[in-house]
Amino acid sequence: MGSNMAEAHPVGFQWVMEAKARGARVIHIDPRFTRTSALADQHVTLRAGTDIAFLGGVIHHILSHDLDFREYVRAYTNASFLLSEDFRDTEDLDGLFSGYDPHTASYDSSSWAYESVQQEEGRPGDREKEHSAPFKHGASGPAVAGGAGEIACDPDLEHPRCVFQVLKRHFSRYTPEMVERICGVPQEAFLEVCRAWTANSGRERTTALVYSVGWTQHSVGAQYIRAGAIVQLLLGNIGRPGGGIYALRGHASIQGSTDIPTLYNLLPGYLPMPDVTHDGLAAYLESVAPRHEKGFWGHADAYTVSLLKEYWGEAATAENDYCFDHMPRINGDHGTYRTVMDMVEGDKVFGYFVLGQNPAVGSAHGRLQRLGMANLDWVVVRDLTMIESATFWKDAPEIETGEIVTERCRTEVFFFPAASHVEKSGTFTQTQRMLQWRDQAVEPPGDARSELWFFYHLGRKLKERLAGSTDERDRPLLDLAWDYRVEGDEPDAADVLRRINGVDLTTGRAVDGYTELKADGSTACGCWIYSGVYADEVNQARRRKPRFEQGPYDAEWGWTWPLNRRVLYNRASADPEGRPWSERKALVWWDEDKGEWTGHDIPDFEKDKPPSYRPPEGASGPEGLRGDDAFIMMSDGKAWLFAPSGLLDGPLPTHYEPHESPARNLLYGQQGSPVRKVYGRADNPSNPSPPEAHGEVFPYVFTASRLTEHHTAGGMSRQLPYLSELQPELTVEVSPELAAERGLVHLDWAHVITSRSAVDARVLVTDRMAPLRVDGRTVHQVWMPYHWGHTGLVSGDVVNDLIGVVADPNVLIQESKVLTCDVRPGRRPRGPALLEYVREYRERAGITPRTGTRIATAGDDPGPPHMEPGPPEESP
Amino acid sequence: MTNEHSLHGPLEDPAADAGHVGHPPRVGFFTDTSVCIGCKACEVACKTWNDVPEDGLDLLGMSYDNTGMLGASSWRHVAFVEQERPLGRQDPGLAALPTGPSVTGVQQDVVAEGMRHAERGGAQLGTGPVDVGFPSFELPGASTGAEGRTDFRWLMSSDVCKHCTHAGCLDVCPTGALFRTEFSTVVVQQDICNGCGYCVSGCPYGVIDRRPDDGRAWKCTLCYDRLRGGLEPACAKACPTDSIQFGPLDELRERADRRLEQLHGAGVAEARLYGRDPEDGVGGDGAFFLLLDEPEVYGLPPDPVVPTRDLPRMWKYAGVAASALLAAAAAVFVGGGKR
Amino acid sequence: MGVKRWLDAWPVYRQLTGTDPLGRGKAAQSARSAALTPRTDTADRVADSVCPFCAVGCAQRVYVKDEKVVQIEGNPDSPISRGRLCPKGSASKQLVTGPQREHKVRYRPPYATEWQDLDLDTAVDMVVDRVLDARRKGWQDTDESGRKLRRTMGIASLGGATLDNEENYLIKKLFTALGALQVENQARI
Amino acid sequence: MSQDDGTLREPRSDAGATDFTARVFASGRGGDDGGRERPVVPRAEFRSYYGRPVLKPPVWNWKIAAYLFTGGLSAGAALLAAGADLTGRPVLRRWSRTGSSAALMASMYLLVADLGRPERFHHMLRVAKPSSPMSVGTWILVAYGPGNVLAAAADVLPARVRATLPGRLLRLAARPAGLASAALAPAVASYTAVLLSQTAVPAWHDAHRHLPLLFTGSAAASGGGLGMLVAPVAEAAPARRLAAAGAAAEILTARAIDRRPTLEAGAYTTGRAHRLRRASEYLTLGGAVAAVTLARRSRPVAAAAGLALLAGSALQRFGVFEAGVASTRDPAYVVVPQRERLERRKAAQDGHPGPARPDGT
Repeated sequence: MGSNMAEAHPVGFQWVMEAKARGARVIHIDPRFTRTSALADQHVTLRAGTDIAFLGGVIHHILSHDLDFREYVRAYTNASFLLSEDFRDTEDLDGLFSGYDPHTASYDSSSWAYESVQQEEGRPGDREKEHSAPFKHGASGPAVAGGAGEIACDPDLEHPRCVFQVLKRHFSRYTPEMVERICGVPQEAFLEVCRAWTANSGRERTTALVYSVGWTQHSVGAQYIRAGAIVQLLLGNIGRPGGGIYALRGHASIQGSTDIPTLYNLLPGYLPMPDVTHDGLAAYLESVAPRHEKGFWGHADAYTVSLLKEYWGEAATAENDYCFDHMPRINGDHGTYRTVMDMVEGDKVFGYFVLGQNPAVGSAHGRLQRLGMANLDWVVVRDLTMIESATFWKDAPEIETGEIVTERCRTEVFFFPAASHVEKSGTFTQTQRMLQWRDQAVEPPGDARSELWFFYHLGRKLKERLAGSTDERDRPLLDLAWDYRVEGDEPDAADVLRRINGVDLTTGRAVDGYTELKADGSTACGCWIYSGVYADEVNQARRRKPRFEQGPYDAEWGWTWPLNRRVLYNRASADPEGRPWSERKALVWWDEDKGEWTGHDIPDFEKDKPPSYRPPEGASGPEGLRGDDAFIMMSDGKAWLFAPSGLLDGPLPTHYEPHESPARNLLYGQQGSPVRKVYGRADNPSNPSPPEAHGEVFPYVFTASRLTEHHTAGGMSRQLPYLSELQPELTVEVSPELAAERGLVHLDWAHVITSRSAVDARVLVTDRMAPLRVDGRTVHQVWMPYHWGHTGLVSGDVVNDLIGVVADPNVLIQESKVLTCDVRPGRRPRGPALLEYVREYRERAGITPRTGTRIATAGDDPGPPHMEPGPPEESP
Repeated sequence: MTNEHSLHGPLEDPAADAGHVGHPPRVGFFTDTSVCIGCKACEVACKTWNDVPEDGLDLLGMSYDNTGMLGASSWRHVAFVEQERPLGRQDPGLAALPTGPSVTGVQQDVVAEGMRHAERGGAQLGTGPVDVGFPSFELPGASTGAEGRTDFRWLMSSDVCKHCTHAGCLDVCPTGALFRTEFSTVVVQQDICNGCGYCVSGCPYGVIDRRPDDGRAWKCTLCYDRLRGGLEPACAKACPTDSIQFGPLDELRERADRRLEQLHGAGVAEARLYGRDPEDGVGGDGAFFLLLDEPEVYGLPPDPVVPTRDLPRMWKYAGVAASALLAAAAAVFVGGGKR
Repeated sequence: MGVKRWLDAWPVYRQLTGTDPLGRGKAAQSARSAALTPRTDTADRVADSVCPFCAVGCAQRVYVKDEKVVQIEGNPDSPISRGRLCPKGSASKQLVTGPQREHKVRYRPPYATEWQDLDLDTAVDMVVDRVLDARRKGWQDTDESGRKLRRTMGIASLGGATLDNEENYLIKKLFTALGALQVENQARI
Repeated sequence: MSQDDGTLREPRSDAGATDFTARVFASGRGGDDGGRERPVVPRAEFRSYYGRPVLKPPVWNWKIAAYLFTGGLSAGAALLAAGADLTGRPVLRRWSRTGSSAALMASMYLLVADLGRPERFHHMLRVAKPSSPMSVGTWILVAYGPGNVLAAAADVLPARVRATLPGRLLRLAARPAGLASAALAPAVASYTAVLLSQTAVPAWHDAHRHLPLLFTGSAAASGGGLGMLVAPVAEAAPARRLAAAGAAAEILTARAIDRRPTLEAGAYTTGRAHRLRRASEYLTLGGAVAAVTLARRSRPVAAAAGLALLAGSALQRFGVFEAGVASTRDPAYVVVPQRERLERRKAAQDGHPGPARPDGT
């Protein structure tokens, strides 16, 4: 679901085909029939943006037919834990959970806690939503204060306030009929999926779930994944061979750039970026790893201090909190869309580095991106080729409309040619967390240089320039440990990787894993989860032992974090006593004779902790984990069916309509996510959705994604003849029925319109697109690939111009997988007429900057529209 | 070295028939289209290895196929066919949806209409740019009120030179540029070819073509250079799902038979092998296929025959005609006296 | 002897004297064909690499001859990809060696209508100046309630998903030391 | 050609499908027709890949069609020259020899110029391939050419060279050379038919029985026509007879091609091929009738008839060439006959009489 694996990850799809050849059943649930569907056993056509309703239906099916893997659920999830009496579900509040404040459009999550746990005092207020969730919690360590202690539970799962029963009630109305009415999926097709999924899960069988950005790019994206996780946990498909949830990521090292983040809210290893409330290391650590919680976040002090030692070296001492105060503090949303809006507004952002990325084409609301860049002092673009983000000042579409005038555009642009992947060494982290080292093959041509070269020398020159400065604000730079080994003038990536791995400062040797890290300043480590990649002073990511020469888990090819474990939480592949659930599905198990965990994979558990282990009173951190607490990163050792904290939009996934939807939410009065992040501003208008009027102006559901033959914004594919000839033009795919309704002709021109812009494309009328019946009404969906821009061998309009910015509050990822649109035959107007054309559409739909910003639609108090500060109410 | 089946019919060992002594086993491709995901890696891997030029940036509207045909500059071509038909027991998810009639036929008609007016009827595809243009007339049946569609399947298939046992192109080549290699494959030697163009018309599959700017004929070499180095051809190596399988032909045939049986067992009754049969008109293909519909649906001839099959007969007719000419010439002087 | 060699080079002669009377195989083989080898055989070295497109992480082998990349193809040893590549991965050689690559630093001054050339070192120095300037202009010591911010909002960065871990590490580290927060990449897009 | 819709359908899961993927239309398939007329009468329905050709149309251009003519002309004239030589018709001999040689030179030019790599024309001499009519033809021309040119050279020698020793030797060799050339001329005239037939081009291959006679007839008609054009009436009787006989063979064979009950015959009877060949028939018939009537007396009529025969022969060659090209552009010519053949074979296997192939192949 939410993934077009055959097209976006063709080589990975070989394993799906291999599984199919061995008898696996492949089901593809997607708004359109893709190359993945063509090879699947079953394709389910679903309305974009309704996956939670579908998955909720599956959960309902499982629970109402007692099809869950009960022993697994009881042992490894929090199903039995009792919730606080203060908790109110969406069933009680018409789509809202307890703690909602319509004025700030945010939740006070204190009522979502377990019964016996005293939650920290409520943290209401708008600021909460201003933060990306991992800011608080890293990847998997949201706090349950006292998680290490006993939590009230009902092992029979019958207490009305136990998570299991709460879950059952929460999804009680997600019936097959409701799924059909919301998703447009006929009941029989839905039930077929339920039957296949449940029949192929349990002791003897497992089912894998694959998703990609078809799930993440939604205003409720995090909850999509939660819903998938709940299904997989109920069916016992996590931590087991053939099970799991696969997030297929789209870029060579996008996993790496999240692990070692170039993200504002994270430090390496999912440690949060310090927040304005952290006025010292102790306060920071208390929020990252509160005492009395279980799990490996308990050692966050060691990870953090080691990172600070790597950053500031000698200068970081116990006395100065290891230079903790050298770090800048966040206090709100500093995500890329916020930043771009600040660029447009002017006088906030002055310079912009664009590194191997093409926001003028590849980011949502391309217009905003280009207008933002045209309003800066300077932009540095580093790429292999001349991309749209470097040439906006002379050939952006806004030149044609008159919004950017080259002679009046002040932005100074530096284009630096970048080294390609064969012209530098280093590691990529692929989608299953595996680091693979690349050897340099040749020297980069001309002025082309690696990012490593560029930033190393930029840093070096900055330090030289500021040498002798006494300004306190320059201290962090001057103290910065920047002494990486350099060969010629190229920094040695292996040395950087070794420092990321971590070094024991007392011996000077690389550490073998994060368990060796210390909080006393005696170790330095750039990213604790990568610790072990340089174990034994060997670059483990460079290992290339042929697959023919090793076992099924290929432990000696590359290196996977954490500690080369290939299947996360694989302790759950054995029962609480440490025996495999079945011989067929054995992965790791407890070897009583040797007194250790063993198996095909490296156990994701303390090697010598027996299944029967029970922690002593008061133990916390790793020591607090029981021998059957398989989920070792969780603060209570259990997988969370119900998330008592950590999410800003509710403890359970709930079906909300997308921000732009043709349909009213059939389940609740609350239409969309009540805490979604809207940016109500004149240059970011929304199409109206029920209960707002005039949705009929944009009657169709729009979704966009990739083609096999191109790569994202096209910088690495539209310039290549061999790829461009395979998909030479931007197209829009429509169903025969929509083609008839709008008079669209195969191969002729059409244009797609939203309140943001209109784009041209050639029409592909195809049976692969089909209309849906949603609550008695026919709904058409429209699809476009988004790879085109105005430069390259093949060019076309920028599809991202159609998309506005609305985000998931947890992660601030935009909702670009579903919006509404109109489609018309013929080409769009050009030049200034385009602006006028789109304006007329807005007028017809009654759109103002307020449209879509009054997000609370349940209850008596709708709250105010959530507008951006700034000049009010003018049409862009 | 020649035998009665040198020109047509089943031939056990084409390489030996072509004078190779102590040669390696015959190799080829088995393309199992039932697992093709239409990614076109074969097309790109082939072009990358063989330095084949780009051959046109035209949108064709043949579903996702913008290559269109094999040709001098497309040695692998992935066909895409959208059909209102079921595929085995696959559920295309259309049941109970508010669908109208299918457009698969309309899609075909629109492109076919463009083809009619394109260079060489569209056969320039694969060799050079072909502009199908924009639809020029009202489309038939675009919205006739027929029943709603419930069946759909999307077929993909990677086509390639068949490396026939009896190769029309090779037989007619007057320079010996085309020759049968020790692997029993058929290869154009670019140092020899003088671009006479005969092979283009000799091929019953429409595979080989002449590059306009270069003047020589080009087609798949089954990566002759790689084979000589013990490597697998580039397309087969790249193919993500092993739809393209490379190996000794005997093994491939066995594998294909097993796969066919498996698919039939799984309810895919429409699966069939194409080019597998040594008794067929070209003596069996070195590159053969498992298809899910009739060959012509993929643009393949349903029953190709090597033109050489009729060669002795054709020379016989020519001999008769030549004799008649000679006789007539003699007669006109002998008869009738000197006037 | 010369005549013999000349005759031997004539396929018709080989047809008459050899195993291939019909001239469709052995006899017709050219000298070039008889000596053909894959270009990977003559590469000076092979570098182990990884495909730069999506996140599957397919292993590549990069063949280099005379300091030029002559071929990039899958590495069959890989347990992830088994030597296979998709169309994008198969186009890696074109990505790396194609004429679309920019080899020179380009500079566009404010209000200019065309690119200019710029020396790499000078360009980096100019960026240093601008970083310091933007950092100063966007500097914030504290928030409205006096809590420590010690940051600059004047500099933003976007990118990382296509870069190496080591590169991302230096980028984050350097920007953090500069007080620049708005470091983002594709993971949030 | 009427084909029941059902017979082309395949069994299996396709029953009831309506996705015929291309349609054959009664006329107007020629790409040169320019106009985008709407297809009219559906003649047969069959399945194809987006109506795209299955085969590659020949890459040969007009030069090859022209060579078919010049080669035939050279052969016909060479025969006439030899006869004239033996029967003492000096004018007919001289101009036939010269004409034959000139046509041969033109042929050489046309053949080489049509190559993609003309500078490699000599690669044709690398091999001698019995399976390749072009290779066979090359060697025929190699044998045919020298004698032909030698004989012609002897006839056009300037007077002062005639007297020299080489000149005398040349004149001595002229007759044997001319006779050798004439002996090979029928092969020159007929091998081109095999050249075209041994292709996958449906119209050419399907006509492989008829093309040789068509081509030799056409060669005779053009050779005779040339004789009528260049020789005085008194010497031209054999030329007229050859022309008449050749024209008769050409016209009758052409008609036979058109009347074949196969789909491929349609390539000859429609479009541009049809128009060219109809004009050819008029010219050839006119020339032949004149040859046996007025041309016996009137030199101008003889010359005009000779020109008509030459033109008729040329147009016939262009017509045949065009028919072949047209039959590759339309997938129907490939798919329908092959599909029928399969159906017949299947029916035979199943023991049912299938739809019979009218021509019995």
